[in-house]
Amino acid sequence: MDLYEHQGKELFARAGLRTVEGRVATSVEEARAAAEELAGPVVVKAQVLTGGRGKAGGVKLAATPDEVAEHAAAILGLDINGHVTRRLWVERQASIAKEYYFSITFDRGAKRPLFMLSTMGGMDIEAVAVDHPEKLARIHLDPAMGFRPFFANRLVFAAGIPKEERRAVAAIIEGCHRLFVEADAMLVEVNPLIVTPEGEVVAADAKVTIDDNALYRHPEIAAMRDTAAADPQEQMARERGVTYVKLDGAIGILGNGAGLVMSTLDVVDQVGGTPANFLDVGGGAQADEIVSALEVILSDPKVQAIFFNIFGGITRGDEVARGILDALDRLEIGVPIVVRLDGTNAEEGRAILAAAPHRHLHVEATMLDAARRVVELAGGAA
Amino acid sequence: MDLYEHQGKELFARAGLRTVEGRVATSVEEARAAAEELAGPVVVKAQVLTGGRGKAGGVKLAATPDEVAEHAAAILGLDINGHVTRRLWVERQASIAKEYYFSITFDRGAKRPLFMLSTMGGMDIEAVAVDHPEKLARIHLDPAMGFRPFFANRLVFAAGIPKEERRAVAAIIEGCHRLFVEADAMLVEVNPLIVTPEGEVVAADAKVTIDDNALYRHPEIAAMRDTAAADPQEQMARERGVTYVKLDGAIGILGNGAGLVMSTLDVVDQVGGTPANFLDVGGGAQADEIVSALEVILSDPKVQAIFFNIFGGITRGDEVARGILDALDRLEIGVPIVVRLDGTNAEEGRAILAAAPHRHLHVEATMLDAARRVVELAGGAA
Amino acid sequence: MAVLVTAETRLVTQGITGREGAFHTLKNRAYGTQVVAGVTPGKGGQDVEGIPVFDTVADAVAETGANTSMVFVPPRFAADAIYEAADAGIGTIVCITEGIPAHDMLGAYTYLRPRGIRLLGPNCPGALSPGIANVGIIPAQVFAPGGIGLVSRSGTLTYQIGSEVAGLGLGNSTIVGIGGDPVVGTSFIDALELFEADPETTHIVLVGEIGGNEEEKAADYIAAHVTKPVVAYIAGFTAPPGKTMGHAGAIISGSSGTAVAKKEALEARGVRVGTNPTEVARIVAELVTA
Amino acid sequence: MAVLVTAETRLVTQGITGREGAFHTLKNRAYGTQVVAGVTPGKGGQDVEGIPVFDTVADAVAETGANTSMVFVPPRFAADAIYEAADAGIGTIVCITEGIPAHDMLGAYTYLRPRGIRLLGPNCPGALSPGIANVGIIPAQVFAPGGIGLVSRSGTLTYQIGSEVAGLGLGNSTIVGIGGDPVVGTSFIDALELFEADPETTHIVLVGEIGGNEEEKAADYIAAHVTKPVVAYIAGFTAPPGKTMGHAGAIISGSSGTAVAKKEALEARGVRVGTNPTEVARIVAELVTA
Repeated sequence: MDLYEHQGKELFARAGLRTVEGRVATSVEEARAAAEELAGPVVVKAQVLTGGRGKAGGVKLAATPDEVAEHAAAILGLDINGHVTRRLWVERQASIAKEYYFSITFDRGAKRPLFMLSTMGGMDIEAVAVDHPEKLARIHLDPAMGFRPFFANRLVFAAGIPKEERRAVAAIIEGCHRLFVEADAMLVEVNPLIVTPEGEVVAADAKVTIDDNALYRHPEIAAMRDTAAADPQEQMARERGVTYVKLDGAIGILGNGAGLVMSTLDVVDQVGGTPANFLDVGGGAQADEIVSALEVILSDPKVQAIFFNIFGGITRGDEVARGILDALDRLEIGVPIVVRLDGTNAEEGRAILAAAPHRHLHVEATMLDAARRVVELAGGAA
Repeated sequence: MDLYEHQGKELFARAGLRTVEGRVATSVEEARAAAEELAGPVVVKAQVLTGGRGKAGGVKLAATPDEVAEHAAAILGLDINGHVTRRLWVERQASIAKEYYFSITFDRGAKRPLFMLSTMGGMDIEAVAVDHPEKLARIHLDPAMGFRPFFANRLVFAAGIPKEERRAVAAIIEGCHRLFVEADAMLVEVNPLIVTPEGEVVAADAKVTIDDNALYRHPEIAAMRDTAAADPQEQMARERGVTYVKLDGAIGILGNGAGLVMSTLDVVDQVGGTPANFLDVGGGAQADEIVSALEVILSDPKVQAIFFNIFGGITRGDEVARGILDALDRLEIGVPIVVRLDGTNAEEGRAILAAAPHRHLHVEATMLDAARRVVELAGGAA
Repeated sequence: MAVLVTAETRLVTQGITGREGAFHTLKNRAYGTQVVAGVTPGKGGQDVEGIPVFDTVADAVAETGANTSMVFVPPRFAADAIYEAADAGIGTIVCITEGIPAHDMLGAYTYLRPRGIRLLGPNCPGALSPGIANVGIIPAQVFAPGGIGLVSRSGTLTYQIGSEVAGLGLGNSTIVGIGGDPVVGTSFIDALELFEADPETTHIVLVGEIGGNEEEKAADYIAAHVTKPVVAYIAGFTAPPGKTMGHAGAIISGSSGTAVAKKEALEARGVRVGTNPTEVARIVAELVTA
Repeated sequence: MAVLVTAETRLVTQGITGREGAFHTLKNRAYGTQVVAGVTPGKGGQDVEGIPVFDTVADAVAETGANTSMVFVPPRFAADAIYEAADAGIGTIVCITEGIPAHDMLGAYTYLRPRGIRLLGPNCPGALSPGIANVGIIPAQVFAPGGIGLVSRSGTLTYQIGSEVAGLGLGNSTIVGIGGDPVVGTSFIDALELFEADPETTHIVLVGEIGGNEEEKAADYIAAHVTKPVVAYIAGFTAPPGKTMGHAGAIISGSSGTAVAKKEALEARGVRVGTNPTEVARIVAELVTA
């Protein structure tokens, strides 16, 4: 789960890390009120879960509440890389002497947290990584050793942080690591980490991603989820416990397991179809979940046919078959459904379907045949 | 540093572990007041840093404040294995259905914490260990793995704790381990861990030993040290940063390093002398510490001669020699001092001593010769 | 010989009294796996259709000589179960549980790895050595014994490819589902190493998907260390772009993590890549008969 | 060859700019030890009488090829220094610092041990291979090269015994002070194993003291694994009884931990035990000339 900048900063503040003071606003009035409270020059920042806000016009400086209101009006509703801006963060303008970069990433490949620190912070750290790799200190932490004071020291020296800021930067490294561990974060990124003319070191941005699997032990973070921002169908899918991503095509696709669903998309594409969505019902799907999943797919009016591709492992074919019959009973289904069942209890499942024929239900034996059939049924041009 | 029962219970309570409610009393009046506050049958327990209190008459049940006062008068001042009772712990009488035993020890040999749990708690757990080893569950914790829920489970099942108490006992195991780690304990022992007729599990005793080297990070525990209870000479030695144990003989012994001092005691004994003390000035002793150490030794009127045995490593012979001359200047020394200096800067040290002859100062080249000389100077019969 | 799961496997199921744990344990036993024990704290002394249940893994190991555990406990307790298995001397741990927090697994992985304890998963379908033993949830009926080692990040896609290969009359030495979580105990490279060393395995099929750079690393490993022919499949050519982990994520992965990039990396090192499961099976059959 | 500290030793001192750190580092260098670097964070770029100082151990290793570190930092920071050395790839860490909390060392030991990183100490005098190199605070002038390996829990007592042995014209392969803290990185058994494997060592002297049961365990190890003659000394026959660690301590140690018990355990396994340092030296001399 990605957090908005202002939510990340809230976690930073709770962890005792210095950030820039600000207020959330979801309307022009709130933005103006925030500016008045903060009393002084501020920055108005779009809160969207994507990068490139600055270039898209989502970050503006303002000297007066009137100016804030003007910018707020322009930014609210702004589409940034497909994300519509629904809230703002109005924060005090910090004086900036230097901009650094700092992050901790859960590095899946190395299976260790990776710490990166650079004195060349600000906009384009990826370019720094390519053009000036020596300016980006990267050190993996050995989780068996745990975080030790020397580790922050190494990073600070490797990045060439000037003497007078070493202690403050080391404290931020330690604090961010504590947050990384205690909040089950997959990413904590501060860009820029600013040094003020007075020599204070402050997190001027905060990008935090939390492990979805660990949200159960962080109810206060789980509550931060912005249900309004998600696509309504994706939101509906989430509530029903399935993974759904909307695409642009005509063939609704449902399968069990992300790999199989991706492969199904590829095969449909190869035989000339266009997938309408990615939908993974996950492992051990029960009849009710099958009904929910079909509802999500059918809520997309573009869908001309549905490809139902199940290879049972923990999922059992008989339960899937019962779910399909249930759905055919309970939902108004006006498009053809091509079902391919294999694996655990697949024979039982196929027998259940065979015993209850339905004009929209087509059963195929192989994935490739099923893909061809669904493309054909969707009308060829799908 | 060993803690008194009431101090251990204070740490337990802070760690959220259930103990029996009680009050500290250092006089008969305080004991009576404590009993009145607790309002009901109580136990009056001598607070001494030694075992065998019960057998020595240091633990008494009392039904009324008058009875408490009577017992308090008898126990205060009681000598238990050489420890004079100066304070009492007056606690509510708990109803006891069963007595268990639990401990966590810093096992030096295994270099792991050892957990022990038994349903045969109460007085003599050492006998249980010998006679019914199967009744004493012993499991080492791997510090690399850390404490995990299954670990408490294993211990509880291995000890045969009945089903209805498993959860409570596991919680105590986990809480005691947290205390063990967070307080830098070398020992946490609960004997007995009682089960009340209502099925509650309560720590009825609490023996806690804290690592002296870690006291700097536990000022609140360091402040618990009972300076009144220590031998005045040992207390004086502690304040001066040297390790001193008083013995019964006539020859004061001072050396650097516990092993060398012990060996010096043995050698003095072998050549017919009786050591008056064990005194280790530690590594890198400076002149001031030498003076302090001699003061501590000389405060024992039985001392007839002093054996000053230094083999320098981190300690430097020239500094020791200067310390000796300093001490001869500053202290009234009426007994012979036999000095043996070897190791780092020993030649310089011997030269310094040779340049400043003193009627009480005798320098010998070897440890064995020095031991013979000091016994001779102490008057043979020493 | 097969890998990971062999005739020597003596299985204990942690969480055997749960619905899924019981169902799949019994299926594994029915397949021929030596299932010697189950563990559910507090249910020691009971049995699940004749399989003795113990309170702790240590007890199960002491009483039955179990050497492999299958973890079926809920995600909140799964890391603890893995530690318990390791502490009890289990050498191979197969964790089926899905949804374990990544930091929990990071700690467990870091503990297990230097101690030489093999972990498969979590969030994986397990391993099946056809005709010998099955540990996990792989539907065994579609696979036959043979010389093809199959390793995959994906569960059901593994079955798909396996069944296509079987459809052409070929069999498998072992099917290994490594799981797709951020931290998995056995990587592609680990599985390749096992297959390379296994005399029964003649060919290797590697099933990857978009994201990360494990397939690229596997390609390098194959070029340097694998002498047996490897055929690969990558899912996700038409998948929507996944989210990236901030700038840091982009810097770490270096590559784009796309299916095309992975395919190219593998082909550049001499690995043939099929474009769909059916084609993968055809290439394998071609190599076997060549 | 000697053990632990050899001609291959390239030493970095952590805490080189402190009073004791500088003093003993320079003494070690004067003795002939290859001292290649020092570390004090924030003082990188300076030097201590020509020895370059770095901000981190990693830098020191990268620049100078240091393979052994000597830790002279205050007790509050010493465990961190040990971890830093390990993380930087140092293979042998000699920790002189006294007063490190036992739980800190428990963590460090547990980390180092399975990774094959050698720790000597803490609270130890170091190791001296006469005529080759000295790392630590052992006063080298009293020792000469030879075939006697000496291992001791005690610092100054080591020097005492060593000087008595030297007084009889005998030399040492290496003198190893293992330290007497609750957790030490190198035990008697570890040192015995090193001496047994060292071709230059012909005889071994083991210097123990009251408390714990390390001498008893060493006796068992000697009986099972050591072919070279071992002479022992135990200090503390007349020492006051130490405090015990509650009932638990008594249960753990089993033996009484007294000097008499240790002497008997050693003698029962064929180890000759001298009653004072002078006698130990005499027994060694007797065995050498026998």
